[in-house]
Amino acid sequence: MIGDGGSVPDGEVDGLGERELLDLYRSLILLRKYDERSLVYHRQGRIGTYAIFWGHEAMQAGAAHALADEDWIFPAYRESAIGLLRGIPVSTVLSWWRGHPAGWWNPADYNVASICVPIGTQVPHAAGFAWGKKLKGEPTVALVFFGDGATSEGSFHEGATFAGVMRAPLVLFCNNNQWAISTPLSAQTAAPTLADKAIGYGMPGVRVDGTDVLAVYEATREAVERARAGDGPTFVEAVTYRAMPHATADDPSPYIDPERVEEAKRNECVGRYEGYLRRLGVLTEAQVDEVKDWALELMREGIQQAEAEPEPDVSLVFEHAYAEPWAALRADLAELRRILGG
Amino acid sequence: MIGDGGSVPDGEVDGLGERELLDLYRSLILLRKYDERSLVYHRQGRIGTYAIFWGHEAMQAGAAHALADEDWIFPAYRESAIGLLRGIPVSTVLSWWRGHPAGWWNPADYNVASICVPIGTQVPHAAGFAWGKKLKGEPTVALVFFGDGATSEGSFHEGATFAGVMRAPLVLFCNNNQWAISTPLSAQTAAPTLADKAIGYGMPGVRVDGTDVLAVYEATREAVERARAGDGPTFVEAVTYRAMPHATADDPSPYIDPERVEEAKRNECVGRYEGYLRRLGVLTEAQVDEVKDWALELMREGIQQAEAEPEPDVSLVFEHAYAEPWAALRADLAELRRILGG
Amino acid sequence: MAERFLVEAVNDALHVEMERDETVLVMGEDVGRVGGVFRATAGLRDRFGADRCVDTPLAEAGIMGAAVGLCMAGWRPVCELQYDAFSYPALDQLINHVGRYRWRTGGAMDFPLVVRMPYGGGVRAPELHDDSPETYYVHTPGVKVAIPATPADAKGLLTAAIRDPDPVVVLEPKLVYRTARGEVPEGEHVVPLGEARLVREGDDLTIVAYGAMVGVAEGAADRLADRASVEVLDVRTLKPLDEEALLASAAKTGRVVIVQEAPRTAGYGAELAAVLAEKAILDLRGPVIRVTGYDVPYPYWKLEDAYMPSVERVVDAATRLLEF
Amino acid sequence: MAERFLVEAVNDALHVEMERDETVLVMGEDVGRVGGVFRATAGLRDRFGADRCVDTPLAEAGIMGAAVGLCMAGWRPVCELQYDAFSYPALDQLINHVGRYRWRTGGAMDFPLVVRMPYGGGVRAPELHDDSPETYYVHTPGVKVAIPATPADAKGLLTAAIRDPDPVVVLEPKLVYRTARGEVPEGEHVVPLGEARLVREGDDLTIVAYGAMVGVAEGAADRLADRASVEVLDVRTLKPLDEEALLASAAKTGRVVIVQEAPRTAGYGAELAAVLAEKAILDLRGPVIRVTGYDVPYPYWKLEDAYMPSVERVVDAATRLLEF
Ligand SMILES: Cc1ncc(C[n+]2csc(CCOP(=O)(O)OP(=O)(O)O)c2C)c(N)n1
Ligand SMILES: Cc1ncc(C[n+]2csc(CCOP(=O)(O)OP(=O)(O)O)c2C)c(N)n1
Ligand SMILES: [Mg+2]
Ligand SMILES: [Mg+2]
Repeated sequence: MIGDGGSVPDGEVDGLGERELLDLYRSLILLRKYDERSLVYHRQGRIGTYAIFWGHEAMQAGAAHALADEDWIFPAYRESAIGLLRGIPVSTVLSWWRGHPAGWWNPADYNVASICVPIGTQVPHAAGFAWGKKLKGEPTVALVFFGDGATSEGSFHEGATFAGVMRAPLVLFCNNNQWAISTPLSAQTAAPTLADKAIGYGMPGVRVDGTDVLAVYEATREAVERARAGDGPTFVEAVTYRAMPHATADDPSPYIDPERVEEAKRNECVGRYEGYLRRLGVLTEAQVDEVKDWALELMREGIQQAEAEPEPDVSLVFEHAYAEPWAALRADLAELRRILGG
Repeated sequence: MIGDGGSVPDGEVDGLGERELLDLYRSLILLRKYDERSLVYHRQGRIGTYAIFWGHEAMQAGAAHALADEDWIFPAYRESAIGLLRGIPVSTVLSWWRGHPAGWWNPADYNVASICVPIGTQVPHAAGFAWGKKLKGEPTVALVFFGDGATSEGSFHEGATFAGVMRAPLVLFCNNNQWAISTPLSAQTAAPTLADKAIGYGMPGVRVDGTDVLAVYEATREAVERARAGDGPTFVEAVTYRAMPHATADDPSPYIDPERVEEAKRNECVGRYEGYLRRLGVLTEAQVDEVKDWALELMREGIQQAEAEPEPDVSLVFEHAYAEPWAALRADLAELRRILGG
Repeated sequence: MAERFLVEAVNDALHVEMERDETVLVMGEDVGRVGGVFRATAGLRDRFGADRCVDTPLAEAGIMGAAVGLCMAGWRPVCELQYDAFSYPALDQLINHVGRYRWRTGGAMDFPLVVRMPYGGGVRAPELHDDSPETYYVHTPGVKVAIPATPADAKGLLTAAIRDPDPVVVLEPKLVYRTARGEVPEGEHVVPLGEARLVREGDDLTIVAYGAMVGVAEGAADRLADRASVEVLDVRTLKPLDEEALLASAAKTGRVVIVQEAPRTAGYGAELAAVLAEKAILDLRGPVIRVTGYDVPYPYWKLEDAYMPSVERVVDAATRLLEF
Repeated sequence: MAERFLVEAVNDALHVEMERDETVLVMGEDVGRVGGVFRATAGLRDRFGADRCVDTPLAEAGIMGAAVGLCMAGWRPVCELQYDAFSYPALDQLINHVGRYRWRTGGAMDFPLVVRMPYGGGVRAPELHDDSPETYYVHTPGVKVAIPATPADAKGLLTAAIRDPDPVVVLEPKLVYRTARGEVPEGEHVVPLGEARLVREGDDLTIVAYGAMVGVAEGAADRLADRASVEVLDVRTLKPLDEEALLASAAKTGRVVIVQEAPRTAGYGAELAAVLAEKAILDLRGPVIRVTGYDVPYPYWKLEDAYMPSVERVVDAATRLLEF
């Protein structure tokens, strides 16, 4: 879809006019800046452990842009910042990584579920949600993100099975970055491709270049249309290569292939798309600067806001676990306050 | 493979001479008599709840005969009596259904694992076992039985994934009787066939008529050869239609299709094979009687032995949970003896 | 009021609540076409349709996980897990999501889901149809746990569970599904979560129990009647526990025997004993004795009567305590 | 003897035992190429090959289930589960098979598998990297449970676990992986399962703890030193429990505070309190007080210090007990 400026020609995507193409660009840049700044904030001790998604922006933005506003996104930790594309404040996501309750959000405010930390367990949530919306006669579609490693989990399997049987309006979007921490895809599954798993759930499986945001967008849009038309779920496998450590705590040197990493960096998705837009003549130098400045400014404000959050009150340890904390929980809080106060 | 005595001609199977064909017949009859008598024993209150396998004998015997003696079988409850084909006494299996510890056996004595009651959880056991044998350089193959319903379980998925990745010498044998208690296959999965799931684990998937013992035998033998040659696991889907209740406690009338049941009964596997052998001229009326009498005699002896088992001693509540029961467990036993004695 | 068996009371509650609230949806293995292996959901599919009484694939983590998503889509799912020991594949979803999702949304979203399952031993069944898994549930933050002992409570607690904004696990003592019989109020009937039931009053000793063990406790109380006045307390809601009722009874009798089917170590009886050891220490006139299942696998059924707490074992414990 | 961090002692035990017994096989997510996310298995793949230090697919039930099969094929698998809260998908296999398979074979087959995992809070990690799941394990028949608090015990208990014929779950307090440092015997070193460790002797009050809470107990004992002589008991093996050591200490001091990170209800502290309420009732001079995590989801890490039992909370409990 996106060419190489040489022998491979650029393609076009139906329904993506200049405005949409630039919106997509803004999303990519926002995610990229979020990620790059987060790494810096982590090094500065301003956020905790952080799961880097550098190089995954095309999968995230491409998929998210293929959805309607009323559609729901079920992210894994790798898509921690996907909510930015739905209006979740930067400070909220940064707070999440700062271990602060200001990182909580109401999924219904943004149609973005909470970040799922265990691998694959969000797949049945998304399947149940999509099925539930269908039962209510609403046209909502859900999209769930997960990694290549997640496809080995029983939760993935059971969720996909449910989605297939219920013909749930769901897009199962697999970020195949070819690593689960240090475990390569070849040690993860013997399947020829991950998309080949789709038939086992009675759904179409499509494979797409995860560094090509337009290809991702188009494949996802087709899946969304199919879902909305009542034709059930689709498995989308987007392929890339993880060019960064799994997370800030990871040192990939014992396992990674440095040449593949270099290649992946050369071929990274934001640069590819920028080249495409330039060739198309819809992106000027001034626009590039404007968008990057805008994103950086959002980050600056976001981290300031996050850091300005007051220390959370201990009552938040107890609140929200249950709709109404009962006597023993209230007594625990009172005792804790007494001890901390004294 | 087995014809219909009319327009569909009978086939032959390489390596199955007259002796082997008759051995297979004995196994079928033994299983059939075990099942029929068990139903009677249940009605007489001599065994407890019982999972009927009438009509599944071809899948069980066909698969078991394709194995070498050193190969292991991992049965589900539907294959509770598979051990009979490996020398487990009838009384042992009856004791299992009588809730008596004499139903315990040492898997290593027969290369038959314990009966697995939870759905699908034996699949990773078998995968780990086969992989473990391969790691030791032994030529052992394992075969694991499970139902159509089991393919929806996360355990099945994770076990199959392991088998694929480890290239474990394993046959995943699916008894697709098209029902999981009252749930039809169409509500179990949207996959076109269960064999289609195989590609998701990077293994061949084959589909075979589960009422044709020769077809089952041949498909399994090929899978076993592949496994033994180091070419990894195979998924075998054997298709039949459950013609009996799920178990003695089940009344299928609210959900079953009586016409399909009648068809399945007309087409049942033991009769089909008997017809084949007769047409082939290797089975005489006298042999039929001899084999059936032999099987019935084994059952008579078996139930007598099982009923002759003394009531188990209460110490068996505590023994075998751990290699060495510790003080608290010994004290519990002593107290229990005191109370029961008094 | 009609006389009903316990399992019929469950069925009744489901009918009434599904009628009352069209967002209540029943799902599980074999709950639809056949009405559940114990017939707890019989008639629901005919009455409310296959979309509100759903036969699911054979996948417990899928059931529990889908239920989380259904809540987010505005449903109140009531999940049947077919048997105690077959609920374990769903523990991961229960612990990491069901119990945590409200908290994770800062209290913004309700997860009013119910998990119900037949549990417990004594039914002459093959392996793994007899577990008493309440500890796994009761230890898990974010869920509540109820266990009825009578038909009326089976209806009332399940109704409360369905209406509760939080996830509730209801364990139904299958041993007494069709032996416990009693008056059950018609129509809507709520037994609030968090209130114990004083089964009978007494002065000398309290037997605390729940589920099928309440009957054993009553049997023991009868057996002891000529020697001691025995109070029987049915905990009924394990979480939140009605501490007041427990402590009041301990204060009155000073002697407590706790009965639980589950293996002893870190069972719910331990929690009850720990509460007493912390909050009733001056009231206790003797040890708090637990009569429990043993720390071994639930046995083959020929031996299950020896494994399960019996009237004899409870009487023995009570006698030791009375003579302490 | 060398000084080692706790996680290094784990690594040492694995090296020594794999050297000693070629049927010992380490498996888990990321244990091979990268030596485990905490480096507990570092060096094993290089030393013993990829067949004995196996990077598995991302499938915890698969790991636990395959380990059962590996035992049947003659191996002694040591499974690493990457984090406490990611062990839950394996609970089904653990409860229904790992804990029951020996029994199911009438004692004919051993299942000498080990499950080890980092557990516990206080590490400033994202959600679900902080659970203390010991209750789920300790309540499960057929498995044993050990939790070391020191490097030497980390080595010795893991060694005992590997050599044990039964399944053993070893929970390693990740909070002190690289802060607990101490002398660790070279070569083979066994700390038998079932023996508590008397950390320090005292006469007035006992603090019972395990894992990272032993350090908190010691901190509290220090803080109380001018007011009371405090004994600290490290349970070390939760199952089987060293009842003797517990009861001896309670008999001596008459006052017991129990510290546990996990949520309170039906936590392991409840078991300890219940044992005391049953077997030490005449020794107790006051309530048995539990200082525990709360019955709520483990919080965001900005709040975790408030959630985790602290020296202050233990001192407060001890003070109340001393003044009782
Ligand atoms: C159930 C579970 N097991 C283990 C982990 C620890 N873990 C965190 S990320 C990860 C690898 C996930 O790989 P993949 O699914 O490919 O996603 P990616 O990180 O590559 O986006 C693992 C094993 C977890 N979070 N949840
Ligand atoms: C984990 C688990 N869930 C539920 C059950 C209850 N159950 C027993 S048999 C059965 C249906 C199994 O169907 P299938 O796998 O097709 O095997 P079949 O009985 O047809 O041979 C169910 C749901 C169980 N044994 N284990
Ligand atoms: Mg990945
Ligand atoms: Mg079936």
